[in-house]
Order: sequence, then C-alpha cells, then structure tokens
Amino acid sequence: MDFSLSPDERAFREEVRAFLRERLPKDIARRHARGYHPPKADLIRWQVILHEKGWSAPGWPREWGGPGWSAIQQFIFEDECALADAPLPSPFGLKLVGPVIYTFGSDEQKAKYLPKILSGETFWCQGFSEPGSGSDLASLQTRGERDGGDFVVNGRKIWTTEAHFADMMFCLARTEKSERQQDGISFLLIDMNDPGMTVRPIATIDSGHTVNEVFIDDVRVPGRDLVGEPGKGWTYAKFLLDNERTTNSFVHRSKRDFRRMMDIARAAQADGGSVLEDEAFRRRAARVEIDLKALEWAVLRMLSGEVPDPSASASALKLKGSSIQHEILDLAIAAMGPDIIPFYPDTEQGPGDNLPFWTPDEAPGLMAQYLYRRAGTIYAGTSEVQRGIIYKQLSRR
Amino acid sequence: MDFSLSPDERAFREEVRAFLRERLPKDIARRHARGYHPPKADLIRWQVILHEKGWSAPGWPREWGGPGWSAIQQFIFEDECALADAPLPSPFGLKLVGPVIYTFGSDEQKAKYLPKILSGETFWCQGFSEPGSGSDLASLQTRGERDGGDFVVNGRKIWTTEAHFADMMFCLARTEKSERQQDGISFLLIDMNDPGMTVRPIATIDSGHTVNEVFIDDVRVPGRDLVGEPGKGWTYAKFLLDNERTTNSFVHRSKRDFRRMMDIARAAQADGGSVLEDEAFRRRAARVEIDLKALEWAVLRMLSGEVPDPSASASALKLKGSSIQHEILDLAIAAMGPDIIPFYPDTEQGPGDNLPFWTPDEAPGLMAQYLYRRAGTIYAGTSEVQRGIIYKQLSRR
Amino acid sequence: MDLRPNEQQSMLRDSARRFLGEAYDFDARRKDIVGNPSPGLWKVVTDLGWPGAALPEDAGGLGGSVVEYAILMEEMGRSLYVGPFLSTAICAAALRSAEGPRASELVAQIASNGAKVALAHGEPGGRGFFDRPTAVARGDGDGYRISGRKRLVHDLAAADFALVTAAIADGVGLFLVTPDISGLARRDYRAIDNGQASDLELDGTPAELIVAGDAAQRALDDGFYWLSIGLGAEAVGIAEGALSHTSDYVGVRRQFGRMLSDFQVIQHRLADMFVEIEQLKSSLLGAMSTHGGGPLERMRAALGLKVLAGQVAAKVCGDGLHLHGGMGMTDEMPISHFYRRARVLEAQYGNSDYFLAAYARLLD
Amino acid sequence: MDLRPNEQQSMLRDSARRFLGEAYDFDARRKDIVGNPSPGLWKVVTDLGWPGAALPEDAGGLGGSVVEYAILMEEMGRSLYVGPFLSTAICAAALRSAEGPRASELVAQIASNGAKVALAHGEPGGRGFFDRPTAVARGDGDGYRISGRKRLVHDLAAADFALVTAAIADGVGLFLVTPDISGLARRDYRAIDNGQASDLELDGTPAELIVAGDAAQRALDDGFYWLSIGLGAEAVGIAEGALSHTSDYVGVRRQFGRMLSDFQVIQHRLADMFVEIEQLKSSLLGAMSTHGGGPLERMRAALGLKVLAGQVAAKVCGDGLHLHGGMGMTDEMPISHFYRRARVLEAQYGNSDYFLAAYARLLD
Repeated sequence: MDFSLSPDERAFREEVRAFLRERLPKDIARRHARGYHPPKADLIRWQVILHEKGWSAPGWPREWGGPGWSAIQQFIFEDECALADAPLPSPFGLKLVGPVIYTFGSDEQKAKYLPKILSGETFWCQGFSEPGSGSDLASLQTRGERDGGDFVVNGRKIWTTEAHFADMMFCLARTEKSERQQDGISFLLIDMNDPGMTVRPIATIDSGHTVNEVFIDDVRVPGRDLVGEPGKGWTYAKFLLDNERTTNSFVHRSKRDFRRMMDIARAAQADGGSVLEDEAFRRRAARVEIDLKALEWAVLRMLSGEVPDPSASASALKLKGSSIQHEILDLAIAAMGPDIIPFYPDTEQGPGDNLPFWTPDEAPGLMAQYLYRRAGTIYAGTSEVQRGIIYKQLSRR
Repeated sequence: MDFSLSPDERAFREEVRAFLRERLPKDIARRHARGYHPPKADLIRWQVILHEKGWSAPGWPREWGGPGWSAIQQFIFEDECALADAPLPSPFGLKLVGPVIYTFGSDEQKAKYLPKILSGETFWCQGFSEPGSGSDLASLQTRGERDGGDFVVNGRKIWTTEAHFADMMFCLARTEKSERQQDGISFLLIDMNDPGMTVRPIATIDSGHTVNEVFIDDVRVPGRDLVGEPGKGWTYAKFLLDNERTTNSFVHRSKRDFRRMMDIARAAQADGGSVLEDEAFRRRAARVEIDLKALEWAVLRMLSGEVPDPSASASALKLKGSSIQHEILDLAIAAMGPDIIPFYPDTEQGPGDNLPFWTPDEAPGLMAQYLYRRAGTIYAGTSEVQRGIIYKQLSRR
Repeated sequence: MDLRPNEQQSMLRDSARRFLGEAYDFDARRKDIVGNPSPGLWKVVTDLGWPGAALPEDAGGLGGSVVEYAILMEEMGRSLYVGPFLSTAICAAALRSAEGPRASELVAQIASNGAKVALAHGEPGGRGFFDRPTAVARGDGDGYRISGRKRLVHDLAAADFALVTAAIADGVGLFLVTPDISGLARRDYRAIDNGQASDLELDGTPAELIVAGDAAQRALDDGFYWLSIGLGAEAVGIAEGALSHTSDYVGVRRQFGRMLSDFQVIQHRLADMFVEIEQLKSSLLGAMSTHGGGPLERMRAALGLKVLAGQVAAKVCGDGLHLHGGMGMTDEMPISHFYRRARVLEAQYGNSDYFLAAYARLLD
Repeated sequence: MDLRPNEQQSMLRDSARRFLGEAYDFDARRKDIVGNPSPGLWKVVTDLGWPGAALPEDAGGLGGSVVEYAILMEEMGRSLYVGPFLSTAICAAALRSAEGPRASELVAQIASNGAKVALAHGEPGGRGFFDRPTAVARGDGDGYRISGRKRLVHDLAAADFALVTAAIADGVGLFLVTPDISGLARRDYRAIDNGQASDLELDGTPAELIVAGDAAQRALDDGFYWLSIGLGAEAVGIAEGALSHTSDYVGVRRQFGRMLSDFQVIQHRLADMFVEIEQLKSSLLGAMSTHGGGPLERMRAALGLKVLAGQVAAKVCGDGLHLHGGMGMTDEMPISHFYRRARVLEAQYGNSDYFLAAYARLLD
C-alpha cells in the first residue's frame, strides 16, 4: 500500500489551487457560498473559464476534449473547487450524458453534442423519474411510438432538475414490447425547445426553484437522436448511474460545509463564550469530523479499487455520505439558534425587501439548503434502496 | 383530568416508605444494589417479610390474599421498592401463574397453589420458550399425550429463568390436534421434582446463572394439574402476558439505575472535575432523564386507561423502556471508564479471590448487569415484534 | 389521579378538531396564510372563546385550565394553524402573573375582546428565552422610554399591542407598547413555516410599565411555562398529523409492484414515529401536572417538554418527509409544511441545545 | 497513492487467516483461554515471525510496516485472539522511539526471541492513556526505585518484562521492571473478554530507566499510535467476524415460518452493519497514512480511529447480538464473545468519551 500523493499529484493540487485563486470570480464564489441554487449565468461564466483552461470536463478522456486526468486528479480537482466555493458544474451534460454519448453514441452525436457540453453552450437535463416511478425506475410509463425512423414520445417526467433552463433532455422511453420491465426502453435525446415540451416548475420545501415537471406531448424525436440500440436504454442508464460511484458521498461539499459550520459556531455567542466552546457542541463536531475524514478515505479506497464489492461500497458511501451531510447541517442549524426561523429571500436573484433588520452573515441560504438537502436520503436511490443493494451483495458472499 | 395523587395515595406512599425503611434487611438491599441476580435465599426472606405484612402479592385481589390495591397503589409500591433496593420478587408465581390460577383454575388448584405463592414457599418457573420458537411462541413443539385422565409430556424448554431453584413449572404443551397453530395447546402445572425433569444451566454472556434449558422426558402430569380447558392454553398465556402491560417499561428499575448512574458519574474524576461536571456527559444524562420522566407518565397514562390502543401503547412502552434502560446503563459504563474491563465475581455468592486490588465501589455487578440487560430488546417479544404489533394497530385506524 | 379528559374537555377537543378540519383544511389554510394570516379566522377563533378558554371567568374567560389550552394547541398543531394564538396565550399568562389592575384589564381584553398580543423579548444575537434583555427602559415623567433592539417578535403584525422586556434599575421590566407608535422602526417578514415575525428598533419609544423586578421575572417564568405547554401540545398535534398523512400516503403509493406500506422497513418506521409521539404526549401530561406545583419542579418539566417537543416534532416530521419520497419535498404536500413548522418550533424561543443545557444545569 | 495491499501483504493476510481459522477456531480458542492463554499459541505466533513483522530487519524483524501489523491485528480480531500480541507491539513501538542501545536490545528480543512485554501505565481511578502517572521513580545508585500503583496492566501474567511509567524530575520516565521482582505486589485477574490483566502495587521496586523527559513522552505517543492502529485493525476484524457470524445465523434460523434473513428489517440491519465497517476500514487506512506524517496529524488520526474503532465494534457486535436473539446471550455462541471483546476494546486505555474529548481539544 502506498498512502501518499506523488510529487506530480501534489504539484497538480497546487496548480488547481492557484488557478482557482486567480480565475474563480469572487462574486460567483460568494453567491455559491450561500446555500441557494446557483443561477444559470454563474454556471455558464464558470464553465467558459474552465473550458478556456481545458478543464471543463474533468472526467473525460483527452480524445473527447477532457484533460485525461486520473481518478485521483479528479478527486483533487473537485476537492479544491469545493473548498474554493466554485459552483459545481451542472452534472447532466458533463457527468451523465456526455460519457454515454462518447461511449455508445454515433459519430454524428459525438460531433454535435460533445463540444457544446464542454463549452457550456448546451445545458442538459435528465428525463428519468416519473410520477409513478421514483426509486422504481424500471416501471416508467413514457412511450415512444415508432413512426418511420422517428419516435413520437408521450409521457411525463418529474423532479427534472434545471429543466427550466436546459436546452436538451436525455430521456428514457419505452419503445419496444418486452417481457422484462427493464427491456424495451430506449435512450433518446430531446430538444427542450420542441413545442411539445412543457416545463412546469415544482415549488419545493425550500421556496426555491430547481426541479420541474416536464410534460412530453407528441414530441417527434428523429432516429438520429436515439443513442445506441433501441431497447437498450436500461443498459446505458445503468452505465451512467454506475459511472458515478463516489459522487453521492458528497465528500467535497461536506468538507466545505463542515468549515462553514465551524465558522458559524465560532461566531455565535452563547452563555459567555462561542457555541464552539460549548463542550457538548464541540464533541458533536469532533465526532462528525472523524466520520468525515473516514468518508474521504472511503472515497479514496473506491478510487483505488480497494473494495471487494464496488456496488455495495457505493451504496455505503451514499448512506454514510447523506447522514454525514445531514449531521453537519444539523450542527450548523443548532449553532445558528433562532436565527434559522426567518425566510431569507435570495437577494442576489430577486428583490431584497422584507429581509429582517438583523441577519447573521451565514444565515441567508442556510435553512433553504438544509431543507433542500433533506432530499439526500431520497434521490439517486433512497436509503432503503441502498440498503437493499448492500444486502443483496452480502447475501451472495 | 386530575394529575395529583389523592391524600390517601400520598399517605400510602409514606406508609410503604416507612415499612421499607424498617423491614427491608440491609444486607439484602446491599446485594440487590449490585447488578448480580439475587440469590434465592434473599427472595425467600423478603417474600416472608412482605407476606407477614399482607403485601406479598400487590396485584392480587383481597379474595385470594392480595392487598386489593388500585393500579396507582401498585405503581407506588413498586416504585418505592425499587428506590429502596428491594429485590424484585420472582414474578413467575406472583405476576404470571397466580392470576391465571385464580382466574381460570379449579378450586383445588386455587387452594393448593395460591397460598404457597403468597408465602414464598413455592417458586415457579415459566415453560413457554423452546429452542425452535423464540418470538414465535405459537410454533412450540412440546407435546402432552393423553393417557387416561393424565398427560405424558415430552419436550424441551429454553431460557427458563430460575428453573434451577423453582419448585413448579407452568408449561405450554400441545395436547390436541388442531388446524391453527395457536389451538390445541394446554396450560399444565408440572412439579420440577419429577424425575423426568432435567435442568441444564445455560452459561450466559454475563457469566452468571439465571436461565436454563429444561428437558421434559415422559413426565406424567395428572389431569388435576391441567388449568382450565384442554386446548385453551394459548388463551391463558395471552391473558398472562397481557396482564402486565407496563412491566416491560422497566420504569421503576430505570429510575433506580439513573440514580446509581449519577452517583457513579459524581464519584468518577476526570480532567480536573467529576465526570458529571463534563458538559457533554451532563447533557446526555439530562436528555435521558427527560425521557425517563416521560416514560413514567406513559405508564401512568396506561394505568389511567388514557391510551386509545393499549396493545400498541404497551409495545411502545417496551420499545422506549428498553432503549432508556440501555442508555442509562451506557452512561453508567461511560462514567466508569476502563474500570468496566475486569470480571468482578459476585463475592457474596462465591469465593472472592482474583478480585483486582482496586475496584471502585459501584463497579462489581455493573458490567454483568449491562451484558445481561442487552436481552431487553429480545425477551418478551423482540423490538421487531413490538414494532409489528404497533404497525398492525396503526394500519387499522 | 385520573388522566382521562372530562366530558367538557372531550367536547372541546371534538369541536376544535371538527371546526379546524372543516374551516381550515389544507387548501383553506394555504389561502389564509397568503393573507398572513387573515383576520377572518381570528374572529371565528374569538367567537368560539378559545383565547379565553384557560382564562378566569371574572375576566370574561371560560375558566378552564392548562388542559383546555393544551387541547386547543394540539388541534391547532394538527391543522398547522398559523396565527397569534400562542403569542397571545404566553402574554396572557405573564399578565395574569403580573396581577394589578392594569394587567387584569389587559387580560380581560384578551379573554373577552379578542385582543392579540405579541411578546417582544428576544434580541439580535440572542439564543433563547432566558437571555437577559439589553434593551433599556428609562423613566420619563409618568411613563418610560425604551431603547434597544428586539428580534423575531412573533405575530407582531397582527397584534393589538406588544409586551416588551427591557432592563430597568431593579432588574427586568415588562412594558406595554403599541406597535404603530412613533419612535419605533419595524420590519415585518415571514418565517419559513409561513408564520409572521418582526424585528423592532426602539429608540426612546414610549412604554407603559406593567410589572418590574422579581415579579416581572415570575411573570416571564409563567410565560415560559405556558409557552412550553403550548408548543408541547402543538408538537403532539403536528407529529400526529404528520404520522397520519404519512400513513395515508404510503398506503396508496406503489413502488416495485407493491404498496409502500407493504414493506416491513416502512411499517417499522411508522411504528417508531408512534413510539416517539407516545413519549411526547406523556411528557406533556407530566408538564401539565406541575401547573400548581413548585417553581423548580414546574421549570424542570417545562424545559424537558420544550426539548422533547422540538426533537420529537422534527424527528417524526423528518421521517414522514423521507417516507413521502420526492413528493414530500414539494410545497403542495402537507408533510413539507408539517416539517417546516416542526423545524421552527424546535428553534422557537431557543432551540433544543439551549433548553437542554438549561435543564442540565438543574440536574442533581 | 495505491491503497491495494501488495503481493506480500496479501499473502500475509491469507496465511494469517488460514492459520488462525484452523489452529484457533472457536473451540480451540475456548480451550486456549482456559490456559489464560496457553504458551503454545505464542510459540507458533513467534515461529511465524508475527511479533517482528513490523520491526526492522537489523533487529531480527521482517522489516514490514504498520500495514503488516494492521493486517495481523485484523485477522486476530476476526478470530478473537487472546494474548500478548498487542501489548508487546505497543511496547515495541515505544522502545523503537526511545532508541539507545538498551532499547534496541529489547526490541531485538521482541523481534527475534518472542519476548512478551506488558505496559504498566494506567493507574487506579485513571481515565485513559494520557493521564500523567502518579507513581514516582527515585534514583537509587545506578538504578531507580518506583513506588505507586498500576491498574489494568494487560497481559502481565504472560509477560517477560514490563515497561512501567513513573514521574521523575524531568517529567515522565519509562522503566523496565521484571514482573516477579521483589518489592512488587501483584494481582492477576481475567477481563470480561477473557483477556488477562493485573493490578500492581510497587513499593520501592527496582527499575531500570529506558528513556525520560520529552523523549519518553514521544515514546508514549508512538506507543499510542501503534495502540490505536492495533485496536482499529482488530476492531475491523471483530466487526467483520460479527457480521459474518450474524449473516450465517439469520440464514438458518426460522421464525414465523420464514428464515430470519427473509425479513426486510433484518436485511437492512445487516446492511447498516456493513456501512459501519466500511467507515471503520477507511478510518484505519487514513490513520495508517499518517505513519510518516507530522505528530499532530498523526495524533488526530489515531484519536479518531480509537473513537471509531470502539464505537463501531460495539455497535456492530451489539446489532449482531440482538439479531441472534436469545441464543446470542449464551456463552456457547461466538457472537457473545465478539460483543464482550468489543466492549473491552471500547474501554481499553480510555473509552470513546475520553478520546473524543481529546480529539475535540485539537479541533480548530
């Protein structure tokens, strides 16, 4: 075993850090440090800056315009970005559909779509979930009827993050007859500007807007926008989801959140000292830091291939990652005290009236984020689904 | 609603307290305050003293020699006994089989068995659990073949508490053919001195001896020792178990344990102060006291009939009661520090050599008790069984 | 001892549940809170005599006790009521404790005229109810003038008057202030649970002294007791409401070809929610039992109840939110509102850490 | 960075698992611990070179690192090994840190002669490893004499010599004492996990100084690091062993007409046990990574690992105990032994509260 970063990797970390220091716009970092969802304009500006440097798609091989980084380099890059409050680039193009296209797509698809994902010109959204199929993805009802070489798609998608500003959707639709639920599903690329696409915002618990319902009415998808083979969509979807075994550990973001929580606790005064000096609070913070550091090594183990069963370990990462994320935010809320109660509108994105007179620096956005992140145990497979996956693997031993 | 004890109830509490102060032998209280299982001699001595006073069967009506106390009086009595470190009388005669006999038994059974339960002359044990049927009691395999008016019983019982010093066993055995598993079971009274009864001690995790395996080989039970009707044993067993809806809250014992835990934490020195002065520890202790007080009122609600669904609430009492018991003991262990590590033999009951040189007052018995009480989530219906009962009731609403 | 509600108490519960269930169902509530909240609902609440339910008959109240108050708060919790009922009850308790003709007159206004009262006690950077006010009151002729800042004054926008705490020579004083008086800058805003709150900047604001010194401290302690009973009872209603909505939802939602309620892990989680609620109900009873008891006993019980109320409501509603899956995260599902109310309740007047620390100080 | 074991490390793990699985299965272990423990096992352990696995080749060791040590400790945990391996490793680490000819000679005795060493550091009423010794050493001619009390000296009965800590003029000193020397009263007893420990009363006991002052403190810190890695790795083995025994048990035990493993709540509980173990394994790697790092970084990682090791082992084994139902409570089932070992491990050299408090002091 070798635990240390190589000199090259250490130099790489310095390079990333220097780049972020110089090129990450201060206003974007400041907005992102708040808990609100980043506005599209910030995502584009930052993506353009990254693209200039050739770093806009950390996970992509050189062949398709990526930097060809190792897993450890990607880890370092994401870690530094999170610590510098860089917004997380929209994952739908870069992390999800991009790899599907360069792995299974046609040359035409590669040429048409990949460059604009890299440059930030095209934003994507993911049309997987449906009202009747949350964790049970295979039961989806959206249908694509064959019409000549095209597909005429009808259905309804839900929880579609960023659909309200996406240009394209990658979408699962049932196009073939099949016995098994998982078969007969195709992976289609749909233009959001098609008149049959209707996006309805979903008002969420945080009073923000990120997710939507998308109604697909008689949308004609040309045959050239079918990815790979018809009826194999389930395979591509699984490839796409398996591609990101460590993302749902939230480790980089949680490290950043931990620092912010400590700042809040240091600043909040209680009973003749800071909240951080309260021994009961401090002990809880210490305990979660221990877990957070272990989580980071759990991610590194996964990247090193040092896990006997990657799918069980990926589920463990999500379970532990979501619980650590929650505990850190819980501590932040506890440190904030009654100041979590007001609704603080995102003044960067709307009118700032009706803000309370007195607002601690870190308060706006914190509770909105807290509420939104409750979904951490739900999306990308509920905690129950993850435990089921783990048990299945355990029972095979 | 009326929250206060009546003047009579308050006077009763004083009377009980005075009685315990005068009549509870100091050596018995001291031994019981340790965590070890009380020796039979202590149980008998104390039962005789209670019997003289007419208080040996708090739950029994006057007709059968009980004091005819109200539910609140019984609550007060048990509370004071626990706080005074009186040993809990063996429940098998007094709380379990006694009420079955005076409710369903024959006049002969009442005359023969009840007085000796009251006086402490006869100790009982419960022959319900079997190796193959733990939480799933109805699947029991012990059989009683009819032979004339008698039953010839064969089978094997397990987890039989105090079988090694009991005089009689009340036993469930399958005597009739039936369709439903629950039917065809009879409730039999068996003399432990019968040569076909073999008791094998079970060595348990605490290195103590309380439970046993009992082998029943061709034991002839006279027809007069069948309780009630043949094949109705399941009904009587359910009556017996339902009779004690609040026992498994462990509330009185946990109140006593809480005090002891506080004493340990006050005495243990850590880092320039007592463990109890450590704010993180103190906060945990405060939190469990809040729960413990709520638990006490939960028991009182049950006694007042102020629960819409007694069986769900009884299960809730056991779930919460066992978790509170565990948390209190966890705190006691934490306060004790490394001193929990040695095995401290029960010097009252055996040779005292190989005790460490330096032993904090409260250490002996604590860890044995801690280990033994882990069974709190297992016996009398596992936590999983309790949750199942609650859900069943919830789903009927 | 008899912990069952008597006949009148049962009737009060039934009628409150019926009224709120009909006139204030989830859709009616959504409309009402846009009005932030509408005066219409308060009129009905007043007509039903609820603000006076636990106030003495000679003040125009119904002569009930803490039990009637808790029954109403519990039902309001179940219906996610938004409005000045709790704030007014806390102030009524403080005013009753204060005694004297002026305080009695104000109690009577609450009991019979439906006066709404806000408590302006917390301050910026404050942690909770027991913080000493730093706002200062100075004598000025017959009256006083207060200068200082008050934070998170719940329900001020709707209030007819406010009770303001401020430091005076002999400790703390409780003052009457009219919200629209001069010398007072005020910012109204909404809370994440759609309740209303305000921040106040007082700058020589004229104020009338109601009670001062030890008697004021006792009035605040009484206010805290009623605050804790009120939030404790509301938390029971909230948690039961959340459990009931969640049971209903998992009974209709299908995943993997089965009802969610067919999965054992979901059944057991519902059972755990029930267990927590049982515990909270019992703690509420215990705290009510100390109503006539000694101040230390009452304080301990009130602190314990506030801790449990916040934690149980947040836990049960959080479980309910999770069991609703993605749907629970939407504004259109009641569970998301139950959860938000629970989070606010947990933090209101001080969070669980704050009150647990206070409880721990009294541990012996 | 490459977190996969190299070929030699994999072979070491395989051979250790094979040897312990065969020569030290549950029944063999039960017989062995009656001998408390038998010298036979130690001879084999020595022949296999385990005590020297992580010691330098010039001292007669195999020249491995903390990784080889952790691999062995993990396998010992899986087999519930009872014996002086850990105590000896802690002392070896302290002696290596101490340097000097005498210390090197003792390291060589461990590496090549199978010497067993006990650490006499804790004292009555003590809370954990960082407590300052109150035993006092006074110079006496060429040597020293120690007076004081030592508590919970693990594995002393089997030890060839003991390292004793005592206060001297320039702080703390580490001394060599022979256990059967005069001027020393000693009580051997068993621990609840069937390990062996002793209390010592030293009264002018002759002792040889090995290292003193700052260097002694560094030696103790090194000892603590190896203690934490050792217990952390053992905890991984214990927890994996407990999970494996529990999986097997619920796969054969029937209740209510089904295998226990058919119940979803049981499946999910096993999954949670797995998640905890993953976390502990990762923490162990993290702590091993600091081996060559700065003292503060290493101390933090070691403290965190000790906390996690104790808590995860106790939690996972406790879950396993519960899932075994009544059977788990018996001495004849391995799970009851896993649980007892886990409880001792949690409390050994200081419990989780103690080390978490120490970690919290370093939090910034």
